[in-house]
Amino acid sequence: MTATAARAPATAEGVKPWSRAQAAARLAQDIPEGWCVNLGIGFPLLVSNFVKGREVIFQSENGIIGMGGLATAETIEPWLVNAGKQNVNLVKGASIVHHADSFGMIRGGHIDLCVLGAFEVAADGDFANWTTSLTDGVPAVGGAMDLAVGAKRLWIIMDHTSKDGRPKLLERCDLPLTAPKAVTRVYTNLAVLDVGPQGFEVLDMAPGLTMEELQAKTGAPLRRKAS
Amino acid sequence: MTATAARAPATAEGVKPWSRAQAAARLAQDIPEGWCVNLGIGFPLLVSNFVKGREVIFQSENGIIGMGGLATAETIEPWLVNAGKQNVNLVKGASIVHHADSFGMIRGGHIDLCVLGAFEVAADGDFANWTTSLTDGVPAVGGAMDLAVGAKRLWIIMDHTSKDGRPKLLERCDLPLTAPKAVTRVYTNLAVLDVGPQGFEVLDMAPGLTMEELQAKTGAPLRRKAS
Amino acid sequence: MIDKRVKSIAEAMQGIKDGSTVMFGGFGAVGHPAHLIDGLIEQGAKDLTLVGNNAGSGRVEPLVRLLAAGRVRKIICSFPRSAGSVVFDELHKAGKLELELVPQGTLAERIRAAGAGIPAFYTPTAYGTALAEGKEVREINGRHYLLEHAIRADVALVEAYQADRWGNLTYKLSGRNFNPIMAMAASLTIVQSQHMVELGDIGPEDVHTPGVFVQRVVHVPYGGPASNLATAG
Amino acid sequence: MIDKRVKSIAEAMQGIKDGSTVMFGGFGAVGHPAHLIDGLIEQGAKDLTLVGNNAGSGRVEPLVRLLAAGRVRKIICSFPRSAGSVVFDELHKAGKLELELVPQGTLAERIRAAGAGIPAFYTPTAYGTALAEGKEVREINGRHYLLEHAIRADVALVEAYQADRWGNLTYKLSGRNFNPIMAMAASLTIVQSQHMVELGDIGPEDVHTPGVFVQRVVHVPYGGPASNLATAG
Repeated sequence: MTATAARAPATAEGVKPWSRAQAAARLAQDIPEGWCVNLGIGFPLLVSNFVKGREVIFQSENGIIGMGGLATAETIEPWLVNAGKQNVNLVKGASIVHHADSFGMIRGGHIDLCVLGAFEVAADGDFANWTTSLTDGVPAVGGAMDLAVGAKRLWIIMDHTSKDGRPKLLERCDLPLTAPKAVTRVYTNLAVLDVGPQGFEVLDMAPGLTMEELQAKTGAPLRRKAS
Repeated sequence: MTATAARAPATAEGVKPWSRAQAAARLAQDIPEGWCVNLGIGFPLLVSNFVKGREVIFQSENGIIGMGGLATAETIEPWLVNAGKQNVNLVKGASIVHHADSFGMIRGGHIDLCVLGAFEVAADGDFANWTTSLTDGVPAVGGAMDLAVGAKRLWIIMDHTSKDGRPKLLERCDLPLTAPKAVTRVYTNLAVLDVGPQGFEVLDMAPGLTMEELQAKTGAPLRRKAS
Repeated sequence: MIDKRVKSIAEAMQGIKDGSTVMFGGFGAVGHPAHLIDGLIEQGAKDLTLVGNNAGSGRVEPLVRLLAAGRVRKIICSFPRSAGSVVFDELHKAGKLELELVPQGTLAERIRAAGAGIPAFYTPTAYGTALAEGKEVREINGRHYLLEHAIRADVALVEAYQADRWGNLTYKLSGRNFNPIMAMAASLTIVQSQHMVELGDIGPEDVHTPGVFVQRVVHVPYGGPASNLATAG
Repeated sequence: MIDKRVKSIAEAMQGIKDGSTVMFGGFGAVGHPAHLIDGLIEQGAKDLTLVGNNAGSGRVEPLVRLLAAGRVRKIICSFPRSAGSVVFDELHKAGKLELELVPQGTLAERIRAAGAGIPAFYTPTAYGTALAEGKEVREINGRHYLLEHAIRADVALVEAYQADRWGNLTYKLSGRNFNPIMAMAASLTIVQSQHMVELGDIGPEDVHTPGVFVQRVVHVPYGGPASNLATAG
């Protein structure tokens, strides 16, 4: 946990959920030097702030290998954007490929880790992150389905529950799947969990949280990861 | 027919078969400026000598687009060889791609013309050029099958008969096919023939040759091309 | 002499027929041939099928104006809905614009396949999801895959950074994106290029798209895509 | 710090197991990692399946010596027989070396497919020929195609012109050939490079193989392939 990841305020029960930055920093701890990592738009992108000092190669599905941080007025290059269409910098050693080569790299298993957000994650690794409805409005899918099946590991980073307090970790997903049996680990504001052969296994919890409290906020049985 | 294409000696009957160079020059006449052309090893490669003054782009299946002539001691570049592994030059405007991209270009229909040699060509466009036997010794296939199905046009350049005088233009091929129904035109030392819906159509003949004489050296019915 | 340069966008767009399938490059604004799409609006072809990653945003950009003008029957893309994709949303809801939603990697591979003479291929992407509906499933070595078909186009609209008279192209940085594969997948590839260079100025190892794939090039030195310094997640 | 450079060919070849599938780049001598194949002879792995365009010629070059040493069970290639392929011919005739003969474009596409996560695809090449025997035929839009499967490898041996410590590579001219696609298709990609350069010396638009595909790089400044000025047809 780095100094730049500000703590979230403690809850009434004395539990101190991790902030988004803290969760991202917690995830970043688990990325070894040398991995090639694709970060989804939004929450996942925060992870890139917490790998300083290690060489981790960030891939962007629009054909960048070796993405740096967001561009500033001084470093801006109009022809260089990330998957969220924000202007970014390159690091030394970066390279550019076209879209078919970029997704060849993704689908071909050459990305060590993909980190995405999700609406729901199921105990068997199913997850849903691309649409909340197939009938109401027009969904967009982007590269999520390719990343989900192609990366060597798929980790999800998200809030543990929805804004109205419902669990997002479930026995089965209700929403349309992005990919079946794809998620290997989940980082939330409350816990770090592996998707094991028997379901969710708790690796780590936010300070002050008990297994019972975590279970109450989770829609599938939890067990501690055997260490 | 250019001055550099030396005439072959006249035969006893007063027929003057075209030399290999003349046949190549005759073929080259029919290549318009701007075409991208792949020439097979050997006889077909001679064609490149007879397009001077026109911009014709020669592709080599090992990833060269814009091949020039054979290298000399002065121009030699060890990392630049054609499909026959001979050192070659590049022309201005040349580009290099890898093997999958090169054959993507070939199979995808982006080569205007491929010129290959053949053992046999049939009246329906079938042809055989890769092996004389599937059981005796080890065949090599190279890129011929890809070129045959991928190029927009496949022209064959070859002697009209085998060394022992047997026709190479046949009703059906006896040898293992390189591709079915692929050849659109044939250039020999005796004639230029289209492969039409009803079989071989004679476009041009060597000086002094009659249709009867040509038919006698051909294993399938000939007709004159309607002009 | 091979010379694929044309003098104007109007000349570049000549002959595009009603009912054509038209690909356009770009990932957002970067590498997007906006001036050619403007030219397509002028040119008048209708009943079009578009193929690209996005469906535009706002109401001003050429892609959106082409949609709003009712000239597009169908769009094949991965990310039609984004902040500001109001025109797409309206047309689609009104049943006036058909959508074929394709995962981004499958979209890229289907385009590449068309250019490379591969009519169909199997991919793991979207197996077990709603986007697999109606698609053939095949098990290969214990894993499930969908059969996906090549997407060919009549016309590809491409933005390049440099072009020469043979149509050899380079792209700048992430402006490369879909452009090289679309250039391969169309019968008529039309390029707007920031810079025109002499034949031979692009080194043989530096050409990103060989001119063999290109039919027309028009010089459009517009200066580059708008920047987006927003830091919002 | 990411550093894929290794100090010696012996170190580069460590861990290659008996029974491995090994790809080797090159079209003839150009772009062919002859020194790594020499290293493979030293290293000792046997019962190998080789994947490459040619099967070598003469009796001296490392590829031929690897075959002659009885270390190869099978070779998958497009052009095994050429002037001087005496060792291949002898072994194959004696039933000591299995051959899978693959058209060159299909070979390239099958390798590329493995690297790109495509398990199988359809191609028009070889339909209606003896090489279609046993392969699934499918008619798509009135044309016939064969189903072809990806070829993955345990090890790819690659020759590059420049490499940096991340494993970013460039190839020189037609030395590119099979090398970039093989680098993508193997679990362990080992590179012999003419030149070692500093990280950042290869511009981002000029990298031919991103380092992500590469595991080990060894500096082999051997000076380049032998020339062939022969003008014979």
